[in-house]
Amino acid sequence: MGILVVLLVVMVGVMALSTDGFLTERNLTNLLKQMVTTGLLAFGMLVVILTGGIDLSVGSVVAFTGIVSAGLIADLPIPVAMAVAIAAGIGFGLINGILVAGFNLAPFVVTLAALTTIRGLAFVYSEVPISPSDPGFFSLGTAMVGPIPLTTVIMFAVFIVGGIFLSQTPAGRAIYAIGGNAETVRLAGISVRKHVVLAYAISGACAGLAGVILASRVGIAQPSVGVAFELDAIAACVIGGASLAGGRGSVRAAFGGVLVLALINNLLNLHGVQSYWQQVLKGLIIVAVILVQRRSQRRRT
Amino acid sequence: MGILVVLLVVMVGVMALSTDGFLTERNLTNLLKQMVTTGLLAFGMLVVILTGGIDLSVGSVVAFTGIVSAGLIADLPIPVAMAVAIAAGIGFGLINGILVAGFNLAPFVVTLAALTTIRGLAFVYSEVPISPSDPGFFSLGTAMVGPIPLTTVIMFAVFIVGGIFLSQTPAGRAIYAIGGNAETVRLAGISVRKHVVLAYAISGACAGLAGVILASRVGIAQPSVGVAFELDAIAACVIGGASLAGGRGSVRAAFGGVLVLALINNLLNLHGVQSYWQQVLKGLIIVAVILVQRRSQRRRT
Amino acid sequence: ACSSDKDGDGSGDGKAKGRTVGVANFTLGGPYFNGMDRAIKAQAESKGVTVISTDANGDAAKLASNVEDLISRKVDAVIISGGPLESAPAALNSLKAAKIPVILVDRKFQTGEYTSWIGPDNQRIGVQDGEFLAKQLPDGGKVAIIKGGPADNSIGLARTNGLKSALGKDSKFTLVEAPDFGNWGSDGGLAVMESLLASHKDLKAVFCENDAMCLGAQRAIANANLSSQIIIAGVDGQLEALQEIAKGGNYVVTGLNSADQIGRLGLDRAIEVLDGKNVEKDTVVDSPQITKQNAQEFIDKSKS
Amino acid sequence: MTLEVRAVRKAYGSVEVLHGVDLIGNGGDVVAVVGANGAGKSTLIKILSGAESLDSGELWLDGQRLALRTPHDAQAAGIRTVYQELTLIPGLSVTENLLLGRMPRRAGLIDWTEAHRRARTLLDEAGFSGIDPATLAGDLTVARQQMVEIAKALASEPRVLVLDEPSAVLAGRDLDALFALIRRLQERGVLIIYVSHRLAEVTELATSIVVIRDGTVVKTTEPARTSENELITLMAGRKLERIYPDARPEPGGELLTVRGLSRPGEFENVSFTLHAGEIVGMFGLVGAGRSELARCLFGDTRVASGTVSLDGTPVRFDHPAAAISAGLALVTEDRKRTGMVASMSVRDNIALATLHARKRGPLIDRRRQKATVNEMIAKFDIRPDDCAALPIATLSGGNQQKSILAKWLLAGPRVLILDEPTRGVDMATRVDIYRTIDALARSGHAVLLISSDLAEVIGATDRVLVMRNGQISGEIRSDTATEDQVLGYSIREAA
Ligand SMILES: Nc1ncnc2c1ncn2[C@@H]1O[C@H](COP(=O)(O)OP(=O)(O)OP(=O)(O)O)[C@@H](O)[C@H]1O
Ligand SMILES: Nc1ncnc2c1ncn2[C@@H]1O[C@H](COP(=O)(O)OP(=O)(O)OP(=O)(O)O)[C@@H](O)[C@H]1O
Ligand SMILES: [Mg+2]
Ligand SMILES: [Mg+2]
Repeated sequence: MGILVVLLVVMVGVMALSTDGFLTERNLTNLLKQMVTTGLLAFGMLVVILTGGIDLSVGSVVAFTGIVSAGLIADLPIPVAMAVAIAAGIGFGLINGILVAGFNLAPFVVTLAALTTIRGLAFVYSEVPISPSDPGFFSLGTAMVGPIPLTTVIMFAVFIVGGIFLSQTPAGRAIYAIGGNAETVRLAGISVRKHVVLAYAISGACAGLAGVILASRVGIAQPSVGVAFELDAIAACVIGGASLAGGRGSVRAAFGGVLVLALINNLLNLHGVQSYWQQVLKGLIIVAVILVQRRSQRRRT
Repeated sequence: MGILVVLLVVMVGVMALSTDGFLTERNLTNLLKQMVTTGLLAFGMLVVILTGGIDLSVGSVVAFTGIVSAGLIADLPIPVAMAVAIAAGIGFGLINGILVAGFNLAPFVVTLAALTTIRGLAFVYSEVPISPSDPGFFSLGTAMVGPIPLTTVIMFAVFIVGGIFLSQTPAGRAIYAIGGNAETVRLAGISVRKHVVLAYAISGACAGLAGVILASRVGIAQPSVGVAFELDAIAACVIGGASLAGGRGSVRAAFGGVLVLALINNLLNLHGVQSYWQQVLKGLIIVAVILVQRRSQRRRT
Repeated sequence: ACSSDKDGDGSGDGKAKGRTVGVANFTLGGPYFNGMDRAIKAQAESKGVTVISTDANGDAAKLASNVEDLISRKVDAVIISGGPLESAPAALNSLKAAKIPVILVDRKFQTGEYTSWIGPDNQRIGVQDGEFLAKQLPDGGKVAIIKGGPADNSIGLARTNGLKSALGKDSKFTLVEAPDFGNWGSDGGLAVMESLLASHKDLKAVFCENDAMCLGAQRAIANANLSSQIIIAGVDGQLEALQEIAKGGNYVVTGLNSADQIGRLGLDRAIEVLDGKNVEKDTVVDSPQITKQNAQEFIDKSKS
Repeated sequence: MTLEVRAVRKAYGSVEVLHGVDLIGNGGDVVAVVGANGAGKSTLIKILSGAESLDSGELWLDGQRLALRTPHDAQAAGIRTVYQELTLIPGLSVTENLLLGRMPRRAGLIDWTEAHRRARTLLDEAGFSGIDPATLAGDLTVARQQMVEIAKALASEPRVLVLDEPSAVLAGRDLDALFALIRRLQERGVLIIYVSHRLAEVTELATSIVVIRDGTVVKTTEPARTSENELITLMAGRKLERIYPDARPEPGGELLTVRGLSRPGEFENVSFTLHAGEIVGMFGLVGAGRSELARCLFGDTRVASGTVSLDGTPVRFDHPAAAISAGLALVTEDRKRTGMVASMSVRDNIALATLHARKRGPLIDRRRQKATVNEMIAKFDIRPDDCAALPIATLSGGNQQKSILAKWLLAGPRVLILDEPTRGVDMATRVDIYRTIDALARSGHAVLLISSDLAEVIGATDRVLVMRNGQISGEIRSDTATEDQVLGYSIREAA
């Protein structure tokens, strides 16, 4: 954790010194807005990763819930339409969780299959983008709370409440414990199944929320959105030190990972690096970040 | 393993009865051709998965080696150009392996970074597709050995030689053992580092070969090809019963997984299922397959 | 499954019935290509032709194998909607070997033999947009370009090059290419525009390689309260874009690249070929400029 | 309070491992269950704890028939179990491990202050005050983890406490603390079911002894009416003439010489010599630094200062492979983590250190490998005797240990370092292991036997080295040594 803070400070320093665009209000607001999707997905992903699982389906859930929320407002009040869409996200999470925990299937394949199926369903719901005419639909994505976008506030709220949930509630501790040793948890009379299902449902809820927010922010919902979103979410968790084997990882550090990714993108953009060189550099920077982190971890033990 | 054979037989039966197109020579040839890329990638992936790792970069390596091989034939003889491209694939694998085993970094993030970087490099090498004018470039992808495409023969050769490597050589056994318990292997005097690097190099080699074959078969090399190929390769391994925790999985079963995926695609295509519904059904069928497999495993133990 | 015994609306040619046409889509992951696929199907239904449509999910090899699957299913003709593909030699070779006519829609391949092509002139649309922007901005200024990507997407390249050829020679204009791609979607257009606005506050206009990205960019501009300063030019004629243009806001122009029209013409062309008619090899479909003046007309047309 | 087990049967797949076991105990009793490796002790315990279901038979507690479908049922009935394998969650604090599923809450959230206080109380009551409840369980030594396991079982105030080989990783003061705890629980009227291979402690603690052989109770007796020898005979199903081999001839020349070896924080200035044909024991309390010394000798950790020579030539091993090719072998103390590959077959495990030994061209000569492995399985009497293709994880602990020994013997070492090789191993098997290392010594090998079992460390060796706080604190000839002497060196304050 400590090293991540150092890294972030260094990155911010580099950016502030090397570009004049970085410390402008507009750029900082962008930064805050642009990390919302990855941030929400990363929190849900972290919960699943803590149980020793993985959720590859989040990108498809973003697409599905986005397009459904935009579609439903033709018939339903906006908040209800959005709630239904998020509920659909939770529903997908529940199915993932039941397949993983109830039927003991590998999370990677279950959620890979879900990725495919849910993407298909998004297109089945609407082949074409849906652009709601009611401007109320956009307010979630564009409202500001003082200088900070509402969506960013929501993301912070999810991280704070989520952090408390994971560290201070019995269910949260059970999720950590399951990733450490599921058998022991079972023997302690705690239902492993229930908590694993809960973890996937949380991931589904986060993805659903992210989907609704994204559609509202962009102002148009597309069934093709969200491809490969899961990779950034997973990367954020792992940069934040989470172990894909489960049981290790923290909300604060995962948020650090989200920030690192957002800063890398921002840095490359502000420097006007060409798109494919951006890709080359992004990969190299990620490796550098986890190398530095690993070094510092080793020194500590 | 047994249940996979049953499943395959059932699938083939269903297809033969439900469509008239399935048992035609052309369709069977298609099937043989279509599984080559996933097959090659799945073998390399299996080797990495056996060590407890994962290689997300294979799709990008396919793109890079394809475009490099097509680009180099302007200056080099075709076989040399192809060999250089495959060597590049091995090189990427070596770097992945060294970062994972030498620096003890999480395979998921290392190869995710590699996915991004290598994709970028493919575009750096050539922004535009390269369509070689020398028809010799296409012969690898289009030649037939009797009724069987040459590329299919190559894939089978990789599976057979690879199967012998994994089951009958000290290095192959070491790779299995490392996935089971790397610490024990190290204390048995076997270099874990060397064998993990070898595993990623093999995956890189397979991806390189797949990239060259694909460019030659399609007749044009694109830097944007191969997105999400890693998912099918991983799915094939897991459908074949490999454990992503390492140490468990077989070449024969992974090949079964490749066949299952190819048959699903073929089935949906021959039945003329609508594209989005294909995605929906593909995901559902994959879940059904692993459910059946899991059931039968449980019954056995 | 859509062929029926009852006579069509009269336009149905007796011989067309019972025919099967395969459609090989490179991707259906975007509204444009989607619309193309739907147009072909709709036209086929009205002509009593069966359509088998496949989706390669953006994978050139899968396109080749889908074409092979179509040949296995004994289709009479194949329509290829190649998306950004430069060429598909393997698919074209198998079709040639199977003696099946190939109609290309939207995308003209650089190499390989095809029977007929129907599509837009992407460079021309870019030029049109550029010329319109030049007229709107007599004092010149900074114009941003949002590309779809990836870098090998030559449809986008043609459009951007068209725009550049129209504006680039005029020293009043400074062109700013966004460093990262909008991936042809509204979400990408939004994010790219946000980044652009952070470093270029003085933009006068933005051109996107398609309307979907423009719609996202428009929202970013609105969020930044710059709607009165920055005008927007797109390509495609996506319904939502037409509606924005009709409103008379800062979305000022697009060039129609009608998936519907091209798709329908593509199917008709396939039937003509199968009927043994002599057809034009390459057909460029007009890309009328759509501005506030004529937007409603196109909206009505697309809704009918 | 009375617990009764009546005619319990249990099969894994088609193999029945319990053939109708009976057991009875009252509050305040310590019922010891003894038996050879694989006899079915752990299986019986898993049934009592609800972790495995029984195929037929009945469980009765206080005149009530128990239907234990889950561990939860057993806990609800007041039966708590400490398993043979450690089950703590490494990433959680001791407090959370102790109170897992029962963390105190305030307004829905966990009340950490109260939780730590409760954990502290639990540890104090159990007599394990030295453990800080806030540390992560994974940071504790195995011995302390075991103590936490026991304290955890006590947290729910069980009526029946089942302990599966709790003493295997404990020694010295920790063991004393455990015994004291058991006596206190006894006074409180708790029924204790105690599984152990250490017959000395069984006769000291137990009120009754149940001997299981091959899934059947062969005798139920009391300490006063039996002897260790009789128990061993009952367990093995045959009479073991002598446990320890005869004295060996005078050893030969120096084979392994260690001079002034140090690794700061682990061990300091360690010097000793192993001669050809000699078995040297090494005793010490948990944490004395023996395992660390063994790993260092084996090239797994770097030497900070000092020298090691083999046959008079100085050697420096940078990794285990170098040590192995020089003729060293190390059987580690932690079977599960460093001894075996659980996902692989017995055969693959036994062949692991000698993959390159039997080849035809680049390929492994599988026929010869198979034959060699089968030879070892027969030689070590690894059960079941057709286990070569079975996953090693399905073998009982003792048979796993024998497989690991077989692996190293195949490598043909000249110096064999054994770290707690008989932990969790039954007496008959121990005798086999003693015989095997005796035979090795007689053929000119040197053996370093690290053990926390006082009787064995004296009985099976020629000399005993004692370690305390990372230093060699004494050396005694085995034929004259007494247990008190050895123990004395291991705990005496530095002069
Ligand atoms: N899950 C399982 N599947 C198959 N066989 C098993 C399983 N668990 C135990 N066995 C077998 O049941 C028998 C009894 O094992 P158990 O663990 O009860 O022995 P034990 O008396 O505790 O031995 P030890 O002293 O070595 O701990 C052994 O032969 C073992 O191989
Ligand atoms: N902090 C720790 N984290 C993880 N494992 C530990 C830790 N401390 C000790 N261990 C392991 O626990 C086991 C027993 O601990 P320890 O070394 O203290 O006792 P020992 O090995 O029995 O004593 P000796 O050093 O005299 O052999 C060893 O395998 C050791 O590696
Ligand atoms: Mg046992
Ligand atoms: Mg030790």
